[in-house]
Amino acid sequence: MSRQKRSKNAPRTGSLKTVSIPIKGSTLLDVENLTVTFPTVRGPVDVVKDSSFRIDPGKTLGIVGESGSGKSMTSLAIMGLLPEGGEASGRIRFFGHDLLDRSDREMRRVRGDKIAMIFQDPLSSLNPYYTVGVQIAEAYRAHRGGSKAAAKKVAVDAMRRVKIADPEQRVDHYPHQFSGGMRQRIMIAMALCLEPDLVIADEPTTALDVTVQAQILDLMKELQEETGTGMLFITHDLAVVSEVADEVLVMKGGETMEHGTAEEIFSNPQSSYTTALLDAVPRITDVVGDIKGVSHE
Amino acid sequence: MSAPASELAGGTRKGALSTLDSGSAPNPVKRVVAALRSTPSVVVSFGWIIFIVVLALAAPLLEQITGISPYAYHENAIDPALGGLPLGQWGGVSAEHWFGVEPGSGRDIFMRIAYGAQVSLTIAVAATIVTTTLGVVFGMLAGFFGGVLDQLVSRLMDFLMAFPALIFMIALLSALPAGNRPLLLVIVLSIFAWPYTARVVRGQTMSLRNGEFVESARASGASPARIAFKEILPNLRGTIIVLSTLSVPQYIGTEAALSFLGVGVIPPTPSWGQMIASSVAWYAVDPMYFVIPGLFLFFTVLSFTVVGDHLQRQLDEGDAA
Amino acid sequence: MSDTKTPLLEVQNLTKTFVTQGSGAVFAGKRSFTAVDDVSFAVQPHETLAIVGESGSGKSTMARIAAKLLEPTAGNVLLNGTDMTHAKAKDLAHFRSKVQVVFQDPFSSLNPKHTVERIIMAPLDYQGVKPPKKRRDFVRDLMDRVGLNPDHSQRYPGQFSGGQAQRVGIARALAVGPSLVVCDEAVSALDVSVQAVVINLLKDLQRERDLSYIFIAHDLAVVRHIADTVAVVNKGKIVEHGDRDSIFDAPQHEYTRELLSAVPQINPEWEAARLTRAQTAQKENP
Amino acid sequence: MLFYILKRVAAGAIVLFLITVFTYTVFFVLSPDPAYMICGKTCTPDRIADIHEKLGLDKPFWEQIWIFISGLFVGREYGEGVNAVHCTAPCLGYSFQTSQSVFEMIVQRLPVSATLAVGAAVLWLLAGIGGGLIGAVKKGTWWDRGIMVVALSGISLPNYFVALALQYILVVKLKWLPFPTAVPFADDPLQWFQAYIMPWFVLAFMYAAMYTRLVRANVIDTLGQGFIRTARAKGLDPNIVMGKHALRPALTPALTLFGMDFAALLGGALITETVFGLNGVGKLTADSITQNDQPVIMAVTLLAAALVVVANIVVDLLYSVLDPRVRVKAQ
Repeated sequence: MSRQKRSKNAPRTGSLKTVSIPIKGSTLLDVENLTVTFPTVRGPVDVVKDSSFRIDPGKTLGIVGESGSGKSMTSLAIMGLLPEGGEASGRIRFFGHDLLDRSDREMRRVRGDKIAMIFQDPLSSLNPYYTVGVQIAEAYRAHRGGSKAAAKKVAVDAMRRVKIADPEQRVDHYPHQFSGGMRQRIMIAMALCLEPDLVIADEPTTALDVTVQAQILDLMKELQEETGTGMLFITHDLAVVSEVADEVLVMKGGETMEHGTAEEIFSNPQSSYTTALLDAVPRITDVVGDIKGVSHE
Repeated sequence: MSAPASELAGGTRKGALSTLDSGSAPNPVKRVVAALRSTPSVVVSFGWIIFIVVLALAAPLLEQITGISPYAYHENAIDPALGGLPLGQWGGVSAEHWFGVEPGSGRDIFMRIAYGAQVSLTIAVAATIVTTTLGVVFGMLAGFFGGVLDQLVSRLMDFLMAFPALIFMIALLSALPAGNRPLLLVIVLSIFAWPYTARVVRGQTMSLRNGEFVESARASGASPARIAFKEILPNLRGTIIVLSTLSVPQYIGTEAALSFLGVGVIPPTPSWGQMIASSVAWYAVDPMYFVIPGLFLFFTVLSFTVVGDHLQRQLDEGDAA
Repeated sequence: MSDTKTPLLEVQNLTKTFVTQGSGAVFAGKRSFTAVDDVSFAVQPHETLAIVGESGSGKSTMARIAAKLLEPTAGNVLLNGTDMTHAKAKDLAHFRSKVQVVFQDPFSSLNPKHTVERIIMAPLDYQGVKPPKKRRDFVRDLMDRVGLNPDHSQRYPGQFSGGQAQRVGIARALAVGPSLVVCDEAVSALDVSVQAVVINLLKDLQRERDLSYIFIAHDLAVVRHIADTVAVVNKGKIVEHGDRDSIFDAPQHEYTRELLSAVPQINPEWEAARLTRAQTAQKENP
Repeated sequence: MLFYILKRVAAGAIVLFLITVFTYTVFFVLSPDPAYMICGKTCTPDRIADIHEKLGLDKPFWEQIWIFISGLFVGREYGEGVNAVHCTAPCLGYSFQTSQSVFEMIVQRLPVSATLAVGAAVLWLLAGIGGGLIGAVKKGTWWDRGIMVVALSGISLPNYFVALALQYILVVKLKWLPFPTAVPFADDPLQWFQAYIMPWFVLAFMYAAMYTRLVRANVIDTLGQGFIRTARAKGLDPNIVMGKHALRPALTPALTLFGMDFAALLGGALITETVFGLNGVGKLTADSITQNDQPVIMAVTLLAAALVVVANIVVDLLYSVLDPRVRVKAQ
């Protein structure tokens, strides 16, 4: 956790509460010229270069790219959770407030409460030593306070919302007692129990079987419709993006290759990289012959 | 089909970040050596180890040159009126006796340190060779073949590790006839220490055995013996080097402790631990007598540990060491 | 010998039961679970059989038994009609020269301490076969064929990207000139663009070298691109087995239908629009 | 769960039995005849035979083992008639050199070893966990480096050398402490404390060094885990992330080590007790070795092994309580 840009002594004035009060006419999330830099022995390297996008309430932006494209670093930069040494510059405006100016203390108020995150591997993302109930409830207690019993009730309700059968019993179970799909439901319950304004989902279905993936995607769409949450959906799978996203951003090697509505990207791609990626996706519908490879130079 | 060179992004194995800081030196051994050479503490430690090895090897030569035997009593260097305390400052440090002399007997401490180094290093290195060999053989057998063999070896290891090793070593050494003490020390140390090497080797072998490259060697038609020696053993190399480097200081320390307790190397053969033991009676009046062997012991154990620690770190960082 | 009626490789009534040991040591209880339950399938020469299923369906266990990396609890493995189930020594060596394997993770399936040349030569070395020409040239030719720079033969696996490493794995499988290659999730770990290239490579090699494949995968779309016949497995059993188009276009079994409907798809309307545009563009600028 | 415990106890009993046989073989069969030690310089073959009979050494090997083991539960007689010596259960043997039951000798000295072990354990746990945590949290800073250098010294310095140096500096040179003479706590608390403080420190320094390195490595490892990132993403306070999510997974594995180390110390800190003249089980062991009092050596070895075996079982049970993943398997 070392965002040098976010100084520990950042001014407190108008801090904590104002983050949650939208500035008039502002968007949910407005990222401008985001650049993420890591120091290496060969000098600093930009893993995200000059990336700009916005997300409106109830809408989903899909960021799609192959490994090393910088898509995950974009999401961690928004959360202020870049790995050691990582530094973000540019503007990340959340309801008009620049998150990059916030102190770590202020960011903690935002994380979990206003912006929640779902990770790829639900097993390693859950602490094996605590029951899932405790882990769902602790975010609630950290932000809203209240008794343990009340928080547990929140956890049970959240588990019911993500359609885990018998939540009163299951709330006291440990992560390893759940299947992969169920664990991801728990992660979603955890992310949604505070009704955040924005959910960042980083490859949330990659580790899952295809039938379970379909269930989880349906669940996420359903919950988003209910709550009107904005969503940043990160994936390598173009077909998944086509199913969930309103807008799509294609990344490669830290750079934005293309950005537009899902329909624009899929029906009329402008960048040759996007076209090549689309050509490379194997399809189950019909076989037109060889799928095309993508050249990487 | 795209051009084959298209994927030539370098070693994009762990994503963009690791590509950038791994200089992907052609030879992993060179990379480790280069990293170690740029670490001052390792260089100093290595220097000390070389110094001690040279001291041990050169001990007979030094004896000839100076004409001072480690066993010779120098009554002119001690003061009988004071119960045999060394004459002069700092425990009798002089041009003739560089580290002073032993109180009571007047034996030259420097020569005893040099010969003591010989004893300590011989025992520690011999025990390391024996435990590493036993540990690798048993660990690989148990980890590679599993089943009944693994059960047998594992139970034997559990049994030996449940022993209160130090107490038992002391008891055993005190019970056994004197005979060749250094040899006995090596045997006793090895009996109780090999399971620690074997346990690590076994664990690594088990995880390597489940690796797909072992399965692909089987699919290629390799016999179990070839898989063990050609596929698995090269991957254990780093671990074995680290384990043996870290064994040496442990055995030096244990030998010294046993000698300190009077069940190790038997006088008059010098040993650092034994020198400290005989200094107990004099520590209040002649502190140099325990400080010198104590520091030699400390620096030697420390140096081996520092080198071992850094080798371990290099092994953890680079996948190919 | 290779009569068209005799399948290249056939497995009959395979069952594999694993015994899982309890945690304790002395009087540990044992439990068993059946990973493969009475499964039969056959691969014809020059044909690709895909075995598709979700995690835990037993598909990898089937592949390993078919490649004789695992002994079945019951059932037989036949190569060209000869029972190889309990083949030892010479017969097993013959089997290994005919059946090779490409694994899922290109890195863990290549020994990190060996050079690419040593890895590619390993099957020949282990089987005591001399290459048809000079060692170095043989490796260079193979590397060139799978799309690797032959000058990199002295490099270590860690110095390659995932797609390149998988090509090394393919070159190794081809070294002994096999008739059948078992591909166990061979493209699953790769990025989509690299995956496409490797699939095409596999198809080209099949045409050139008269290869058969047993292609294990969880990705139905990939299977559609490479398979001739498809076996859908669930909980250790084959639930549906048939030629590719009938499985994809007219699935009979409930589970197959569920699996197919779960596969995410790019919006077909957008897709159609894009293809039309691409075609027009091609006509305009030939 | 009960079945699991019984299973572990049975396995432990088997290990102890094997250790008994092994130890007995070494001490009464392979090593020099203990009878010579007992009867001293003026010995006649008759007297030797007499002692052999008394010790039961004339009996077949397995019968000797049986007598020894049954002695643990019902006691045993050495010799017959008027000269017979009775050793009440649990009989670990009888020291003819001191004319005392070995069990009594050990029981008398156990409080000293326990005091030493408990005090040192408190110190080393505080220092080890604290040092390891600071090192991990401030990784790469001068704090971290300083702590690691001290820890490295701690594992490299022989504890008898530290003991001598400490006594020389604090007692001889600075005269801050009197020469340590152990007394019961009730007699003189200050003197009691002054006698134990240095041995506590010497032992704790060595162990704290090992624990610092272990805890630091474990904490750093845990902080890299996915669930720590999740905890941060929830907006939890860093202290909660550390104290609740990182510490438990990082420290639970260290429990095994602690159990073993503590048990081993209860069985006597040989070197520390000898150097500081503390009359504990360790000193008893050292003295019996010097005097070649074999029944005592054998008994303390067995005691130490038993403590390790018991600690092993206790640690495993505790582990199954503390780690939910193990808990479910054990049930």
